[in-house]
Amino acid sequence: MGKSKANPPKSPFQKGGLQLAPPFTKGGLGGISFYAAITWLILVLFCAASVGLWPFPFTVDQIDAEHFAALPGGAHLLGTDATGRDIVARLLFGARVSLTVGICAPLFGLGVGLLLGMPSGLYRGWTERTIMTLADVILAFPGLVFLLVFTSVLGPSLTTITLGLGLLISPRFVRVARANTIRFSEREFIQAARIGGAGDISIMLREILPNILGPLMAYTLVVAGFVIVAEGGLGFLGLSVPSPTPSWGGMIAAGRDVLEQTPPVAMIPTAVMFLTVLSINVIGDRLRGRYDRA
Amino acid sequence: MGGVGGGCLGRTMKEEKNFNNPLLRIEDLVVEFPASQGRTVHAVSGVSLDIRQNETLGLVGESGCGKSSLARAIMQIPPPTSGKVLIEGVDLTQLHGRKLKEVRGRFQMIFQDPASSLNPSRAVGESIAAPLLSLGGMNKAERRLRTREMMTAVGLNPELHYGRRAHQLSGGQCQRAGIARALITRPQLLVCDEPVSSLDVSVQAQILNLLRDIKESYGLAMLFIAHDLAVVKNICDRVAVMYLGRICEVAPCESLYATPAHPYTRALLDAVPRPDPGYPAPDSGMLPGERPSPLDPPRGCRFRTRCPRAADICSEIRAELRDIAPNHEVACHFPLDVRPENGGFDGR
Amino acid sequence: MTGPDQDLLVVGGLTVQLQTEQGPIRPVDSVSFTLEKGKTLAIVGESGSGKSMLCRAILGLVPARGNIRFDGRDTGKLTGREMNRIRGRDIGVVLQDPLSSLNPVMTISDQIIEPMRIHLGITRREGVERALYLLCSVGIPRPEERLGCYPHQLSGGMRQRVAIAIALACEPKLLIADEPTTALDVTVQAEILTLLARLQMERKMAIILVSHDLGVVAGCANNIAVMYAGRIVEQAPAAELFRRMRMPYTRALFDAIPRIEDPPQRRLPNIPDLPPNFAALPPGCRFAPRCPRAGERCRTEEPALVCDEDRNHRYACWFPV
Amino acid sequence: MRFIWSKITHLLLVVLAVTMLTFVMTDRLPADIAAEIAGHGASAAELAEVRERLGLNRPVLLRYATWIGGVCRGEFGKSLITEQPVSTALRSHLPVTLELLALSQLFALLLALPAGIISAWRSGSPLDRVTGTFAFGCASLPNYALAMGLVFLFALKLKLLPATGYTPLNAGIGANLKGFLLPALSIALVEWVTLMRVLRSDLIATLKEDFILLARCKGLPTWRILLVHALRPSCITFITVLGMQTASLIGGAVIIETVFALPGIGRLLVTAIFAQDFPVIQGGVLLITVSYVCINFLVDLCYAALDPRVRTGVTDG
Repeated sequence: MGKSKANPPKSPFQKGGLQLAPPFTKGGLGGISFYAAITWLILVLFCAASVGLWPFPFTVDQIDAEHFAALPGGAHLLGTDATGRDIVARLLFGARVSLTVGICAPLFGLGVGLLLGMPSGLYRGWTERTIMTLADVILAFPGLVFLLVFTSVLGPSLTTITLGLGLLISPRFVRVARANTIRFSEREFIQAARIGGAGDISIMLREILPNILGPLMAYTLVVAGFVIVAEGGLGFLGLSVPSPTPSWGGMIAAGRDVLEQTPPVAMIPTAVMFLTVLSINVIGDRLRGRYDRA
Repeated sequence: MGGVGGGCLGRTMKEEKNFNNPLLRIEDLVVEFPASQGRTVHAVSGVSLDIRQNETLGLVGESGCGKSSLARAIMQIPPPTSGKVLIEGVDLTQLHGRKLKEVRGRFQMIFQDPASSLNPSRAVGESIAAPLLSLGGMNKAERRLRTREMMTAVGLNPELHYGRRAHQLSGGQCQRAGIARALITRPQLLVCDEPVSSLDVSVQAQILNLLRDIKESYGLAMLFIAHDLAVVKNICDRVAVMYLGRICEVAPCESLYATPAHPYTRALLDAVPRPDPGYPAPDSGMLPGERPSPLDPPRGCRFRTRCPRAADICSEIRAELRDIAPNHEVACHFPLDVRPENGGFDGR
Repeated sequence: MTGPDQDLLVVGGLTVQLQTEQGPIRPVDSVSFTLEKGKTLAIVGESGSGKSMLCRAILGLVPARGNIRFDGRDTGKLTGREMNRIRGRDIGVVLQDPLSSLNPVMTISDQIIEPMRIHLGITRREGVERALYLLCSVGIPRPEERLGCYPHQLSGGMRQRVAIAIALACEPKLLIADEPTTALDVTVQAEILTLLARLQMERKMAIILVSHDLGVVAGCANNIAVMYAGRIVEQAPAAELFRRMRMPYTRALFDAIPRIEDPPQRRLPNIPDLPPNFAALPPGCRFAPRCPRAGERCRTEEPALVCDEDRNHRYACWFPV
Repeated sequence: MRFIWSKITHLLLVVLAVTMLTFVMTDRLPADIAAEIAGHGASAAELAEVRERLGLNRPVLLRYATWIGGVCRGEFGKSLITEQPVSTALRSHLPVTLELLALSQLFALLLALPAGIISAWRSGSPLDRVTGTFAFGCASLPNYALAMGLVFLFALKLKLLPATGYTPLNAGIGANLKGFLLPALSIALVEWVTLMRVLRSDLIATLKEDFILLARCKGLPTWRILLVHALRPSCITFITVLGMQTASLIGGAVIIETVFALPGIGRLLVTAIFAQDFPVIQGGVLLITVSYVCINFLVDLCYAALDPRVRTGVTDG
């Protein structure tokens, strides 16, 4: 590949008036939305973590035979679902599933992405080809088939679902990590580090990682939102954690049967999931904005 | 690091029988890399050069002539395709891994683009100290002390600039930081790859003066790469002119500028702008045609396609470097007369 | 000899004010000058002195206060459409880095023909003919082979020639060249400067040449304006300026140039420190903190641009050289 | 040419790896298809006979080799349950998937292109913020929830469109489109956001380039700068995302197909997995992988068409 000359200095013409503001958040979804998002996430996290610790009038699979698909109010704060189970209880326990998957699967992907993406971006050549072929195989695999088979072979549980989703999304992390590594690996400071006696590992950890971690963290948040939605989708198809463990997706799906009579049964879990994913996206965008500008 | 230096020094003592004992000797260096469609870029094709202790050698040529590739081959990033790079008699191309790392501290480099040669996510001070960390042999306090000392030496304020990021510094300050990082291992050789090309005239003068000062105070030898002959004259003892991967002329500063022998050197000299409105505009007919591609360099003399003096022999036989005056070597079948009245600039 | 109908561009009190995170700044502050038809004005200054912003203000690309009369018309009163017409047809622009200023995904011919089709309304076929002629006149050998090329297939010098051809496409009356040779090799720089001088002779157009190097503009400018921190600090005809530099800043810029006539290893007199930050300008003369001649008055009172005994030489300094 | 060959071998490798992986993985599924087919209370001999007939007792890799051999001859096998040829099953489900895909990507493009261009051009303006906020909302909504919302609004309350069900094309194009409107919209309303955001951020980066400044200096009208000069160099990520979305829609619209009871490829596959109908799973996976690979190849060709620098390979002379 013809090595191009180092870029000449940018014209000072560029600096100045027409600066286009980077991402949405600057100003638009400003401070309030950001802090609201953080507050909501902390609330959900707290509820999910502590739900078993304080006394609660209903358990997740306790059927109230007098109230099937009840509207919010009365004994059941947010009503009951079609089989008469309390929605608040199910929401709180469902949060555990959604958040576990939403946190662990992206972190797993992030780990794999860094582990494979950085070397493939730094070494290029056959290392890169092998890793990228591997990533392509997983990307080409129909995701649902993969998850279905994966969970039926290992037995459907929260762990397998998390692991399955983590495996499914890791090639995307590999790609993002690789692209970002390549962006930096041609910069002169990498050469300077080599001249300073830094080895490959030290270059990856000290020079490249701090630069790509920011964009990758932002991407992790984007994926976290996606994974929560995807887990919900599995729950919607009845393929997520086995019943009676509730999941938000499963609750939305269950609400479909009584959609016409009692819309809240489906709407409430939808709203909770929506708010959670929205919060994650808002924070992710804020983070992305910071790294775009740098 | 001290131990390593001592060991190598002992080795050179043994080789003292070498009458001419250069610090850096490049022998028949070739750098090629693959291009698309199975072609090869001939970046550097057989270059031999010497740099003595405390000497500054200028390397001049247009962009794409292979001077940056040569610099990187000397630094072994990546090692050259073939040829030798000897520092005090030790062939760097034969060293790998740990062995190479042990001698890394003795030759350092500064880059053209000051901003991109500093890690944007690290504090400038940490970037400067990084080689000490990689090469080992110093504790944290010593490193910090040395870093502060180096920052002061290059005109940065350790209190003010240590924690800054690269984008918070000006181009000149970034270049100073790059110089500090290169000097922190106390190298004997400093390779400067167009260190002032992207700087303003005022900052360029600051950096040139700084380089001259540190050369004096640290007893450095330098390879100074540039495309502007006026800049090179300001800092170098000897100058090598490079065209399309080959050296055309090597001479001490005085004789090269007074009596350029290679037509290409002549053209480069004519192109330098004069800060004088009375001076006639440079003759643009000097270098007709386009520079050939390093993918497919001309046979014979590589400059012949643009040379006003080219004859048949130039396309047949490549002219080797030969002495035409003491220390003045030129690779040309028809060198320009080396009489001062034939276009010396000192006579004006 | 001079007169209103000889003047192509008259700029009066031009000020650009921008909002930044550090507060409002004025990268161009009350700049006035006159450019005659067919003449070259060089604007010289360090990076960050506001010279590029001045060009943008003249082109109407940034909001600016002050008067700009171009070819007898007040550009402040023009509509966006009329201003577009002036920008493309009457003023040509060449930028610093030809690789990034040419569109990487459009062919050379498309980029040359585009302004002609938009502003002159000529057909594609005519456009190709004129593009060939233009490429010839900027000294590109075998232009017919280059028409279908993309910018990355050309060398740096060729790219800048193409950029000049694009600027000349509509026969502009004024060419603004913003550091046209800074990204180029010295040899190519000489060629481009010679080319610009030749084109000016042939086409009788005026040129604004922006540079950070007094040496580059010495040979081709009629008038030189030196900018510092958003202001013109000295302006004079080229010969007069080089004969006698009144402002210490100009002198310092001039002395900092390494010269081929100098003995080797000459220590260059340089200007210490950096140009001031626009958000925190020093009181008094903006150059005072870096000026070797600065006195007490320089630090408190800002000198106005005054005329020397020779009417054409203006400078802003309390203690001129 | 070398570029294309290396691409093709890479893609073939991917197809082989994916299908083989499917074989190995489905082989490990816990349930026993033979018992299912032989019926309850079948004797061991009957089970063995079923296994023998279906070839289930042979090693996995051997079965894979046989299957690949068949694929090369154009034979995809027969469904174990319905005994229908797999190719017929795929052919009957494919048009639904394709129509859904085309419509939803069309809607997504219609939303994303103008929104992306305008919000990049006027980035930071109130318009950009409104678009951005709306996009945020859309991106945070699961498409199944969106689908249910649309059904609730348009089918149950307003009674404008059918809630579920598929009307074949030959029953009238109007009715057919009506059935696809809600599913396509539920996909598009989520997918357009990613498209819009990558287009917007790449366009903003392009608009800062020198050549855009030069275009402005040339006095070009704004629409020309945006559409002729800026759009093409900003399309690379956009095309990549579009390709990935399209590829994933071929097999991945299961949920929407389920909500709206559309007989598409995704539903066929899920049913087959539950029934352990190996030949159908294999056929479906093959179809999806090949389409993924082909779309990727097309995307690569698009890169070359969009950016001449990719075509010639060398960046600088």
